[in-house]
Amino acid sequence: MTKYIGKSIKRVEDKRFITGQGRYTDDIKINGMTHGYFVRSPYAHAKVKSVNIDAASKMPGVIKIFVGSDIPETIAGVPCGWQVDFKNGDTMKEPPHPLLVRNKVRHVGDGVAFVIAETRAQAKDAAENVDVDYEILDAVTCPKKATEAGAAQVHADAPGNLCFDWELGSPKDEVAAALASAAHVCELDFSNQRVVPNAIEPRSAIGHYDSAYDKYTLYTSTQNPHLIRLLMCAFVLGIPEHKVRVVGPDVGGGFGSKIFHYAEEALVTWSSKEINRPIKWTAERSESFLTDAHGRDHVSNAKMGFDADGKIVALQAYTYANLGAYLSTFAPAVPTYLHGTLMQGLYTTPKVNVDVKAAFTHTCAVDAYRGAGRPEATYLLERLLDLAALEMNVDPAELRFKNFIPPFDGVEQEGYQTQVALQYDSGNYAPVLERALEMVGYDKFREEQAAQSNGKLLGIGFSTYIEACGIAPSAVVGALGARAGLFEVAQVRVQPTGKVSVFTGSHSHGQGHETTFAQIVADKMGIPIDDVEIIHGDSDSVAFGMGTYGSRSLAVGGSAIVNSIDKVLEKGAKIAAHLLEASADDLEYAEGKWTVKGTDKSVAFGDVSLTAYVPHNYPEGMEPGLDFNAFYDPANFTYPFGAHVAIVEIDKETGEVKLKRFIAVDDVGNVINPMIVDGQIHGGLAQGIGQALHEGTVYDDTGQLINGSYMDYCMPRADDFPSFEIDRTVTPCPHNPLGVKGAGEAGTIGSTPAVVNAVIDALWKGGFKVKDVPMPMTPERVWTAMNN
Amino acid sequence: MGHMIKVNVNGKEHSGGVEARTLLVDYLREDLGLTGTHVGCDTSSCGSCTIHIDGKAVKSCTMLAVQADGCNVTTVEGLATNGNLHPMQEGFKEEHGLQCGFCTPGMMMTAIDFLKTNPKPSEDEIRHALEGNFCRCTGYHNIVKSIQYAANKMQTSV
Amino acid sequence: MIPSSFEYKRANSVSEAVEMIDADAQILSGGHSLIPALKLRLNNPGTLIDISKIDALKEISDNEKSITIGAGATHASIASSSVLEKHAPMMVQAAREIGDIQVRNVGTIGGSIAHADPAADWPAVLLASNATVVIQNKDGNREVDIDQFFKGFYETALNEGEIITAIRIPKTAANKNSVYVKFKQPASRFAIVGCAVALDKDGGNVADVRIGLTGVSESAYRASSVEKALSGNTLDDGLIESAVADVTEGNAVMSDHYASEKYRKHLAGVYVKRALRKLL
Amino acid sequence: MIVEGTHEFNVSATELWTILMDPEVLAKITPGVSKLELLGEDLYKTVSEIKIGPVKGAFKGKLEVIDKNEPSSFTIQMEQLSKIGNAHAKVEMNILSLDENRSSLEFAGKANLSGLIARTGQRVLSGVANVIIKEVFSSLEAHIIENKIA
Repeated sequence: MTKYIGKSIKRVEDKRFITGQGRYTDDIKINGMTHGYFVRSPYAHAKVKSVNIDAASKMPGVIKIFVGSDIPETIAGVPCGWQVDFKNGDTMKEPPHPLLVRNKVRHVGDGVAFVIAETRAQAKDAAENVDVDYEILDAVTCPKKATEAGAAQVHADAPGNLCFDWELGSPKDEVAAALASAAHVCELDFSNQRVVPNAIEPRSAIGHYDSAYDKYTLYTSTQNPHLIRLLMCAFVLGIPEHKVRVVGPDVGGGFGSKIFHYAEEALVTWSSKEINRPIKWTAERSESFLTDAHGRDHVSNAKMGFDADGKIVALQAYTYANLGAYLSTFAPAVPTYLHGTLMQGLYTTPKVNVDVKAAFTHTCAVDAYRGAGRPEATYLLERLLDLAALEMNVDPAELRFKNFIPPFDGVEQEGYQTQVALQYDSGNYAPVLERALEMVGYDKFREEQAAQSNGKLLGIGFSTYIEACGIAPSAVVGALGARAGLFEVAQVRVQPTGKVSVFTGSHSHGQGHETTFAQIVADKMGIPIDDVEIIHGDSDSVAFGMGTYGSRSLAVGGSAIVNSIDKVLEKGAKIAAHLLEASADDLEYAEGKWTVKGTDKSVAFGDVSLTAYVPHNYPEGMEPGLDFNAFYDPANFTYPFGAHVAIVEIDKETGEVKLKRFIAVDDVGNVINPMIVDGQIHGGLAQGIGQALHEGTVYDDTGQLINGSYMDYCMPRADDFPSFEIDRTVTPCPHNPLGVKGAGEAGTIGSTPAVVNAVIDALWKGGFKVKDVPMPMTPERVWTAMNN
Repeated sequence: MGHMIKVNVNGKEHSGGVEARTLLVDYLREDLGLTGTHVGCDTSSCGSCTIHIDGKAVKSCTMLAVQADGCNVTTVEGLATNGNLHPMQEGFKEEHGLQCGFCTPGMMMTAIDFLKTNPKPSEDEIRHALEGNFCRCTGYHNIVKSIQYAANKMQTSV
Repeated sequence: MIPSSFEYKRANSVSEAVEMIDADAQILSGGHSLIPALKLRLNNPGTLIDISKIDALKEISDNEKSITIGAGATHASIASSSVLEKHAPMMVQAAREIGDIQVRNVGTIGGSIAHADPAADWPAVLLASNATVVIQNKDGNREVDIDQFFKGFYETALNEGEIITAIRIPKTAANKNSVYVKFKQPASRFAIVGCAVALDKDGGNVADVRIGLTGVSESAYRASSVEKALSGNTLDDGLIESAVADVTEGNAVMSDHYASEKYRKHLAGVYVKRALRKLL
Repeated sequence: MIVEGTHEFNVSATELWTILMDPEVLAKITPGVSKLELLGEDLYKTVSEIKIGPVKGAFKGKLEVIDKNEPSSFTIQMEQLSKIGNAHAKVEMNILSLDENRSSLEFAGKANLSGLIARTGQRVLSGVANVIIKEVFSSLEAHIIENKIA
């Protein structure tokens, strides 16, 4: 019996946000606080001949200006947290990423000087007067072109701009042979364009060195304060970890971009000791465009072969992945272990090979953005399936049903071993598509489509996806190149009065942990939800944590909480047994009390907790207190899946695409709070659809990001979407105590190809048999496809 | 410093000196400590900084503090009265219209002004009314429902 | 996000404002073109002269032969003006297409046309409406025919030291039968193509037509070739189709990463057609 | 930003060449440039104030005349730096003799923009290019007419 789990409990965190009392980093003020502003490179690639700070230093309010050469040699650059080596075993190229550039800038926005002044305005005024003399060099922005002969070189020690090459799956010759004997081969050349995460709260960081305690505090807009502390202390500044407190207060959205350790965090921390005053830096939006790690940016070629019955016989994928100018924290993992490993999809494809070349370019770093690698893999697979269906003139839904992996629950039946390293935990794929077709009214839609005659083209697109999330097993990720463990930590501290404080390493920045986690605790402990407080985001109060990304909070962080609760209840039972003068084995725990089975003798949770802290009448030899933590490291990733269907209408005269309907049926395992899960799906859909129709960076050939503001980069708005139609099936995860999978990224992963496929379908039905319209599918691009 | 201004913010008179170039949003956040109004962009696009001036929704990043002299300003902090949430605040909570909460104050301020001129809006009208406010978390789906909730609530309470 | 320093002066009347102007001063009306540029420091004037508190500039008045819109009237007040809805519906339609609620609440028509953004909505509508721009300077008032007002890229007939005080829209039969349609740049909300048409029919024939286009070229312009092709002829689908062939004639067509020259030219034709069809 | 254009003038090709090689003329026809200060052979320091629409900025930089091929072609290489962004341009100028009293000037080149103006100005860049081209030709035209009369 659950009172809270499975219910749409309203969020406890909302009150502070709707009353304007949220506390984001830029809202924090510290006595004596100064303000920092960065001088950033206007060029993508240039030698820094000189930096003259004389005039700027004399400006009102200026306290200090740091340039690259002011940073001691003992301070390392920004580290990368993942290592993927070359196929031949050579070590990945990992060029230094200095906190401030000394000799050479490698992307527009590279930090050249850091100006600290009494006010933000003064810092900005002074930064304008720092005079930097550059010698401009040629730049390269496309990952494929970067690897070609004669391309401008980003780093001297990465020849051909190659960071690493990588391959996974069946031997290439076997795949080639299977493709050669296929009845039909569908081939597609395409880009998965670069997008900007654009959390609405710009990044912000406050460094505060307190000489009284010889201790640093960093407030930063991050998804994982402990990870930032670890990276910054151990790999950058070399200051002892126990002397650093990192706080991730309320964070205004992350979507991946706030996972990573950024130079600004280390700089404000280090410089606050240098000037012995706190320093706040908050990015302007145009700075965010230039320096927040971007997402996607793959250039690919893929071939999928089918036999005469429409069964997939092989897949070969080649991808050039853009890493940008420097390696961001998780960058190497994204196009490899989060991308190549998903190439099996939901299908029984017997031969799969994926080949990736990762390249440096003179652009902002690319790293995990909502879905991270999995959207790119899904896009590749699902585009091929719908296109193949058009080419073979078969139904795209039927084609999928024909190729789905049969159901397996991971308990009675074993997990499904793919050709590309992963073993899926549990899956039942046909029902999500069946349900989606039912919601669409598929047969009726096809009739309507055929009858369409108003100058508009109607199209339908499908995407059935699987993803790997709940990012962890430390041993697995370690074997794949992660340089940190990816477990999660929870501490359940029962207060003497029976109220419960839960400390979690899963930072919440919109996901609603303060509610979802409280639901779990309240139900498992049989206490009112108001008696539970979820605490996160402060390395001084939370024992440890790995943070929030890869849809891992509930599956990994939530499971850690469950395990802590188990320990609390186990000890509680012993105390209760003592109080009831019974054996612990004879007790049962329900609704907040221990009862001797078959009797009405019971003791309430609050009495047990009080006894634990006032142990006057107490089991002999037992420690007082009721406070446990647990480190949870799961056995496997979790594998949510789903079916997304888009219906679009194209205006033939202008090429405008209107998204008429969007149907998503997702299976994210068990659901703790349906309202919150739905909200996660909605948000994910909007980002995925945004990529299909609206968003995408435009770099010119000199490396300028020419749509680096909201006046040019098209952020999706409310009127770009219909209301979403969503539903779910439930296939529990067999390997974690909650049976949950993960919902944070599913919407983004599934939606992009569904929309693009719908546009392509509309075009084909209108007589325009194009294979691809590059994303974002702007009106001009669609119009061009019809008028070439 | 600079110009003396007198502004009524959330029913309280404030007076003080501001530099001519100080944006209203910075005055509210830095000088008055009303940090519920946020800054999300530098091109007057995102709407996170939306407040009311004399009852009308305005982007406080696109107005100088000196221009607010003599005006009545309402920020998100002024929406609840005597501890009772405004129906719009209630709507956002009931319908899960927020996730990270950063765009929420601006979103609500715009929506409240919109409902004044259009108390019974259609879904399309609500979506159109939000063209000056970005949300990256919710996909707008539940924001629309939140505003519908508030509209219904405000109708029945009249 | 912080402008460079400047001086700020508030004017209580237009005459006072005119007296305050010098070469390094800029007029601040709604500020929705100016303040974004100040924040990015693309523009750093020495002085801002704030005319936004001059109530006299905000009125919309209904006169016998025309409607006078104060230069300080906000887009929102125009969007909700019943007199404009009746006599020049395209004005109301255009006002509703500008920016967003917050921008419309503050941005003013005078500020917009003084700024003369090549993709702003008002220039197209005012060209189609045959408006008159009323300007004040130290010597008094002068009036400029709208056809002489927009001079080029961000360039108008305003001289240094002058302030727009009002725009007059004549109450013509054509203005009563007018429409504004727009294809937006989805990020900025500016027009890729904005087309305003005011058209009077005598029976089935076009008696009077004025077509203004914005977003297409470096300055808003009248589609004279289309007007000529339509004049005196029977308005039907065939005529519309043939009339728009040279819609960009004589005007350099803009291009950017979102809409190329070729596509923008195509859209201009499509949107003139769409506007005309609404008036069939 | 691509800048290209052609214009005819009522002077001979050699006259046009001479006119264009005069630093004062170069200063006059280069958009925004108020002064050219000689730094070395064919190399000038420029001071300019550019006002285009909402953008107003003081630029400083260099202008160099290279690849001189009298009287038919030369190239202008320019660097303009400012707080709001920089422009680096290379423009080939071709003088074509039409008859003994008439010639045409054709130029084609590219300006690479960087900094804030590159990020925020895209929407109106082709307008800017047109303005610049018009300005060059009209200033040159004006100079020629002025000097003919004089």
